[in-house]
Amino acid sequence: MDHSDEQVRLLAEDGALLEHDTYEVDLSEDGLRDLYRQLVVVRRIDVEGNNLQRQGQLGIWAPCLGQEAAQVGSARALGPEDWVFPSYREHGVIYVRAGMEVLRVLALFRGASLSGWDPQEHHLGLYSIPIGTHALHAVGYAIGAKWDGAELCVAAYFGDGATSEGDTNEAFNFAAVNAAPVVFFCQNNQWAISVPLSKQMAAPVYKRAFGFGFPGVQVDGNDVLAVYAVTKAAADRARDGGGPTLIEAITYRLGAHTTTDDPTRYRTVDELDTWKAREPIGRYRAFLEKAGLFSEELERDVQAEADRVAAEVRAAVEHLPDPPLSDLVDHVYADPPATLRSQWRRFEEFEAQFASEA
Amino acid sequence: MDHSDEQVRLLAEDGALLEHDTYEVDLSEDGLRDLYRQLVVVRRIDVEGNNLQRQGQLGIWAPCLGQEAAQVGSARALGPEDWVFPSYREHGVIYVRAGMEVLRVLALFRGASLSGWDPQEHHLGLYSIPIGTHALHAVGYAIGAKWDGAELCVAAYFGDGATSEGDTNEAFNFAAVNAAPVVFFCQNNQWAISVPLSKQMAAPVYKRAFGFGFPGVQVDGNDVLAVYAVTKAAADRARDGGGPTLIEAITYRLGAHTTTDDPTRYRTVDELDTWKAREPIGRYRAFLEKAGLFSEELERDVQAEADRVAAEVRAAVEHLPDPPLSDLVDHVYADPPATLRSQWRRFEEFEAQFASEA
Amino acid sequence: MAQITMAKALNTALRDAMEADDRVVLLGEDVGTLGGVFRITDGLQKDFGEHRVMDTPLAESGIMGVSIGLALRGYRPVPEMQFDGFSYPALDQVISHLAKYRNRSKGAQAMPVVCRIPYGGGIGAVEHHSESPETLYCHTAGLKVVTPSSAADAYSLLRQSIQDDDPVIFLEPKRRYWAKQEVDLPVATEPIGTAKVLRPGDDLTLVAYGPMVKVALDAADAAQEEGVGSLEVIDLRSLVPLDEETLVASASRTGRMVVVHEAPEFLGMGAEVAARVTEAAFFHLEAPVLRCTGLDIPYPPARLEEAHLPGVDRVLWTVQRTLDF
Amino acid sequence: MAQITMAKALNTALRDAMEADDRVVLLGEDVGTLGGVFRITDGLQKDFGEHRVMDTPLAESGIMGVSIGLALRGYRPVPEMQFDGFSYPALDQVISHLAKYRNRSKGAQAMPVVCRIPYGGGIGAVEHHSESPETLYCHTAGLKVVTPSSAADAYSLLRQSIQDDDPVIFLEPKRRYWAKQEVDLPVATEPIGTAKVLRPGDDLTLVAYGPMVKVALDAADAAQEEGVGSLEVIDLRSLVPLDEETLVASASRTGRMVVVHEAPEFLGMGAEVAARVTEAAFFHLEAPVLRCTGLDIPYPPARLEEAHLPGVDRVLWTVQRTLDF
Ligand SMILES: Cc1ncc(C[n+]2csc(CCOP(=O)(O)OP(=O)(O)O)c2C)c(N)n1
Ligand SMILES: Cc1ncc(C[n+]2csc(CCOP(=O)(O)OP(=O)(O)O)c2C)c(N)n1
Ligand SMILES: [Mg+2]
Ligand SMILES: [Mg+2]
Repeated sequence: MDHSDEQVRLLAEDGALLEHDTYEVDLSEDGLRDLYRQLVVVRRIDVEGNNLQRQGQLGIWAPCLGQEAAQVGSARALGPEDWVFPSYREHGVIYVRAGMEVLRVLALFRGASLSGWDPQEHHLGLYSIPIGTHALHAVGYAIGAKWDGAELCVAAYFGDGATSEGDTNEAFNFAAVNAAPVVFFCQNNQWAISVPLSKQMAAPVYKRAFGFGFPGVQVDGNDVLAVYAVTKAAADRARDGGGPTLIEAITYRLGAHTTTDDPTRYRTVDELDTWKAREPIGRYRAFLEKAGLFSEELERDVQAEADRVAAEVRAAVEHLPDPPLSDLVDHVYADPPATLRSQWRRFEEFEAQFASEA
Repeated sequence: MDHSDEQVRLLAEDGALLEHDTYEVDLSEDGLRDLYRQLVVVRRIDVEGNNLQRQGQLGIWAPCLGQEAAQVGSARALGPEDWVFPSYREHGVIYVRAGMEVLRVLALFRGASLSGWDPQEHHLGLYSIPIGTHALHAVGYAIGAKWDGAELCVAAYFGDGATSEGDTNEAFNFAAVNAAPVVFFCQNNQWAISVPLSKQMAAPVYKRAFGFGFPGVQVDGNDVLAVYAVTKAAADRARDGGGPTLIEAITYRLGAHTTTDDPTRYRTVDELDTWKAREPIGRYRAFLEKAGLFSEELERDVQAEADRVAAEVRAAVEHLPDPPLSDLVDHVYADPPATLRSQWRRFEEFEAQFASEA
Repeated sequence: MAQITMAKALNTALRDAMEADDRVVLLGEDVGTLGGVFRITDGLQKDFGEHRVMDTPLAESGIMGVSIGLALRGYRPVPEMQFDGFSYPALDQVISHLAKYRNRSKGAQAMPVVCRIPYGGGIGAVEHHSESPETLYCHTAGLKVVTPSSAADAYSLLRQSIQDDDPVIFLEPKRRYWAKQEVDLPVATEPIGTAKVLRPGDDLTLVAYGPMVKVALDAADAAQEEGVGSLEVIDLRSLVPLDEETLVASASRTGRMVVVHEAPEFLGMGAEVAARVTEAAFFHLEAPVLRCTGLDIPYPPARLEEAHLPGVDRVLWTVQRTLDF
Repeated sequence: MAQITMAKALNTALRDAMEADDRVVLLGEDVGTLGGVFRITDGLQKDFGEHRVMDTPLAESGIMGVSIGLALRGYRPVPEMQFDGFSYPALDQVISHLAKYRNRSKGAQAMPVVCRIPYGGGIGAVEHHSESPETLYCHTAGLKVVTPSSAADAYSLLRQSIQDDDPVIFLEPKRRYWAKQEVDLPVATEPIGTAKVLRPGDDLTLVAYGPMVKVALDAADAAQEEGVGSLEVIDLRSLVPLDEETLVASASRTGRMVVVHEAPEFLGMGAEVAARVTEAAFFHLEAPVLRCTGLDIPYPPARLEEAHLPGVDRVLWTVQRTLDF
C-alpha cells in the first residue's frame, strides 16, 4: 500500500523541487544545509548502533536506517516548547531534539538503563516499547497543556503496526473529542516485524483520522522537505487550537526490525532494492546540488561531524559502567514500602558474603 | 449529532412510505403485520421488566424502551443460521430470535444466573456487560465460519459509547483485514449513561468504518422498515463474501440507563419530549394504517399476545427458584482442580452445620 | 459530631483536595454531570468546572493513559474506574507504565495518580460489578494499594493518597458507601502503611480490610458473647505498603491468626499475610494462619453471593478450626 | 534417543496437534511467515496454510477476543502472546471472558483456548521482555496455568493443554528454549495437575517451576557436594491445578521447604505454596516455608537482572537460612 497518488511530495525522486499548492518550505539556506548534516549524522549514529551491538557492546539495536527523513524532518518542525512521545526507534528524533542525549538511548539498548532520562528536561517522553500505549500519554499531556493555555503541541511517534492497537485508537478519539494539540506521526515503514501492511490494515493509515473527526495527511516519508512542511503545518494548527492531525509518513525500514531479526525470512530482495533506490539522503543531497547549496566543503564538514559524533558514541558506550546494584530499588518508589526495605536489607546481607569473600 | 440528512429512511415521521434508490422492503403483508406484533410484544416485555424490578422480583433492569425498531428490525433481517452477539440491552433481539428464551435474560437480571444459555442453541452469544469486548467474539466467530465456507453472517450489537473502547476498534480492524462476514450494529441512542455523544466522539459513528476500510451506513433507528432493509443488505453482503458493514442506527433511550439510573440528572425534558414524539411503534402503526394493513382485529390480537407474553414472563420470574449452591462450582471447569474440590468439601462441611441445626 | 457516610467522606476529601491544590483533577465515565454512578463526585463539576472534573469517553485504558500524560504535565489526576470489573482494560497502562514510569526515569519523574475503584460484592449487582482485584495490583511493584473501612479513614487515606508522589490504587468498598460514622471532617488518621488494631484481643488475631472489617468486628463480638474467645481485629488499611510489624506483633502475642477477604483464596492477600507472618512469628504460632475468603470461582450471580462471601458464621467457623488446631 | 531443544519440542507438539485435529489453529503476531520471534511456529504456516497459522494485526486483546470467537465456532485456537510483557493488553478478555465463559453458560460452552506466552528473564532482553505474570493468571478462577521445564514436558503438556476443554495459559520459560534433552517424540509425561519429584532428598524440599527448575537442581547438587544437605526438588509443572498433595507429602517428610521463582515475592506463587503447605503440614515443619524470588521491583535493566533473579548462590543461602532456623 503505497498510495503515491495521495502523498504530499516536495522533492521528486531525482531531487527536483516540486510545487505544492498547500505546503512550502520556510527554511533558510543554512537551515537546508543543516538538515543535510542532521540526516547524515543520524544515519552514522544508527550504523554505530549496529556495530556496537555486533561487538557485544549493546544487547540489541533497533535500526532507523531509511527512516531518517521522516524522523529528522518531523523533529525539525517542532519547537523546544513542544513535546515528543517516542516509540523505540526514534533515535533520529532524539538527536535532533536533544543532541548527544541520544547516548541515553544507547545506554538503554546496552541494558544499562530503562530510559533513565528526565522527560521534563528536553520535553521528551521515555522510550516506549509497549506498542501504541504512549500515544495516550501524548494526548493526556496535550489536554493538560491546553487547559493551562500553553502554546505548544505534542507529537506522538508510532509505526504502522501500532495503528492496530486499541490504545492508539482510544488516543485518536480522546484527542478528537478534546481538540487536543497533538500531532500523531505514523512512520509507515511497510512492516511490523514480519507482518506486511496488507495483513495489518485494510485502508491507508491517514484515513483513520477522518473516522474520528480530524484531518489525516499522507506524506512521502523519504522526502525530508515534505515531511518538515507537513509536520510544521500540523504543529501550527495544533498550537492555534485547531486540534489533532494524523500524519502518515510513507517510508521503509531498510534494516532489520532489530539486530535479532532476519528480514530475509519475510521480504524479497526486489522489494528491498526498490526502496533502497528511494532512500532519503541521496535524494536530499541531489536537491542541494540542484539548488546550488551543496559543496565539497559542506560534505567534508558533515562527514567530519559524523565521524566526531560516531567516535563520541563509541567511546561513551564502551566506557559506560554497569549500573550500581542500588539502581534495583532506589527509584521504584518516592517512599518505598517497609517490606521492600527489609527485602533489600536481606538482599544486602546475601551480597555481603561475596564482598567478604573477595 | 442527529445527521438526519445522512440517515436512510423508508418511513416519514407520519408513517408515509418513502422512496429510496438503494433500499427497499421485501416483506409480505403478513410479515409487515408480524413486525408490528413483535414491536408491541417487545415493548410489553420491557415494561414488565421495569415492573418486576420495582416489585423486587429483579435486581435491576436495562430498559430498551424506544429502541424496539432498531432491535426488531435488525433481528428480523437475520436468519436462524446467522449469529448474534448481544450486549446487555438487546431483549428485543433475543425475543425475535429465540422467543420466550428471553426469560433467560430476566433470570440474569434477577440475579439467578450469569446468562446461563447455550450459545449454540439459538446462535446467540451470552449477554456481554464489559463494553466493546464481545465485538471481537463476533469477529472471531465470523472468521472461523468463513474458513469453514459456512453461508452465514454474524451481527455484533453495541452502543454509541462502545465505539470508544479499544476492543471495538480492534474488532473493526480484524474484520476489515479478514473481510469477515460481520454486521456491526450500533444502536446510537444518544447517551452512554450520562455521557452525551458530543463528549463521546467527534464524528458520526458510521464514518468510523471508512477509516478501517469497509462501508458504514447511518439509518433512522426508529424506522423499523429502514433498519430491516439496511441490515438485510449488510447481512446479504456479508454472506456473499463482501466483508463487514457498520450500521449506525440513530435512536434514543427513552427510559433510564437502568432502573438504578436517574436520567433527570443529565438530560432535559425537552430533549425527551422531542424523542418521545419520534418513538418507533406509533410511526409504524401509522404506516400500517396508511397501507391499509391495520385493523382493529390486528390490534386486538397483538394486544392479546402481548398480555399473554407479559403474564408468562411475570409468572415465570415470580416462580423462578434460587439456584442451588452447587451452581457456585459446578460449571467453572470441565475438570476442576483438586484444590477447588477440597475447598468445596470444606465449604460443604461448613454448610452442613446449618443443615443439622435446622 | 456529625453522622457521615463513607460516600460523603470521599466526596468531601475530593472537594478539599481540589480546593487545596488546583492541579488535582478528576476524570472518568459519568463523574461529571452525574457525579458518578455512586455519586462520589457529586457536585464537583458544578463547582470546579468541566476540566477539573472531566467526563471522558468510554475507554478505561484511555482514561489511565491520559492520566499518566496529565501527571507528566504536572497535574495530580484522580481517575475513576466505574467498577472493579471494568478496571481490567486499564491493566496494561497500570502495569507497563503507571507502576514503572518513575523507575524508568531513574526517579526523575513522579507519577502522582490516584486510581479510584469501587470494589467488592454484597450489593446484589449483576456480573462484573462485584470483583476484588487487589491481588493484581498488590503484585505489581511500583504501586501502592489502599483501602479504607470507615468514613474517617476514607477521608484521610484519600487525602494522603492524592498527596502521595507514588501511584495509588484506591479501592473503595462499595458495600460500605452508605455506612455512617460519627466524625468531623477534615480528619487525619494514621499514615498509609500502618495497620490499625480496631479491637484488642488475646486468643486469636482476625485480619481484614475494606468491606470485611465490619464482618470481622461482628465476628469478634459474637465470639466474645458465645465465649469462643477474645479476638483481636486488625484493619490493614493499606495492602501495599503492608504493615508487617503490626501483624507479626499481634500474631506473636495471640499465637493464632485468620485472614478474611472477599477475593478468591488462591493467591489472595491471605496467602501473603500467612507466608510473611509465619516466617516472622514461626515459633509463636500455635496453629497455621488460616484463610476465610471467597471461593476460587468467578464471582457468582447475586442470589448466590451471600454463600460465596465470608460472613460472620464462616469467620467464626474458621476461627474455631484455628482454635481447635 | 535424540537431543531435542524445548523449542523444537514445542514446535513438534503444535505440528502433531494440528495433524491430529484440524480444528487446532494458531494465531498471533509474526507466527506465520516468520515462524514466531522464537521460531516456535517455524514451518507450520508453510505446511498447514494461512488460516491454520494466522499472522494477525498487532493487537493482543484482539487476538484473545478473536480466539474466544473461534472457540465458539468449534475451533481449538492456540493464540500466542509474543512476550510476557505484551500479554497485558489481553488481560480483560482473559479475565472477563476466557476464564468465565463456561461458567456463564452453565457449563454448556467449552473454551478450549491455549494461550502460549514466552515468559521470564535471564536472556539479557530490553524492558517488557522478561516478566513473570503467572500470579495474574493463577488468581483468576476458570483458568489453568501450565509451565514446563524440560523438552519432554514441553511437548506433552502442550499436547495435553490443547486437548483440554478448559482455557490454559501456557507459560514457556524462554531462557530454556534452547536447552537440549534426550527424548524421543511423541512422548507422554504425567498429566496436568501433577507435580514431579525430580530429585529425592531428605533434609529440605526445593519447589520450583519453569525457568527456575534448572537452578533448583543445580543448587541441590551443590548442596550435596558442599555437604549442606540432601535436597528434594519438586517441579510444579502446573500452577493451576496445583498438586498440593505432592507438596505436603514432601514437606511433611523433609520438614523444610523453600520456594523459588523469578516473579516478585509479594503475592508470588511462593506465598500460596507457603500458606497451603503450612496449613496442611503445620506440625511437621521445623522451619517456616521460605521464598527465594525476584525482588519486589519492576524487572530491572539487563545488566542488573542476574542480581534480581534467584541463582544457585541465593537459593543455597535461603536453604541455609531454613536449615539454621
Ligand atoms: C503491545 C506490544 N505487543 C507486541 C510487541 C512486540 N513488537 C515489538 S515491535 C513490533 C512491531 C511494531 O511494528 P510498527 O508499529 O510498524 O513499528 P516498527 O517496528 O515498524 O517501527 C512488535 C509486534 C510490543 N513491543 N508491544
Ligand atoms: C468496560 C466497561 N466499562 C464501563 C462499564 C459501565 N457501563 C455500563 S453501560 C455503560 C454505558 C454504555 O453506553 P452505550 O455503549 O452507548 O450503550 P447503551 O447503554 O447506551 O445502550 C457504561 C459506562 C461497562 N459495562 N464496561
Ligand atoms: Mg512498521
Ligand atoms: Mg448509548
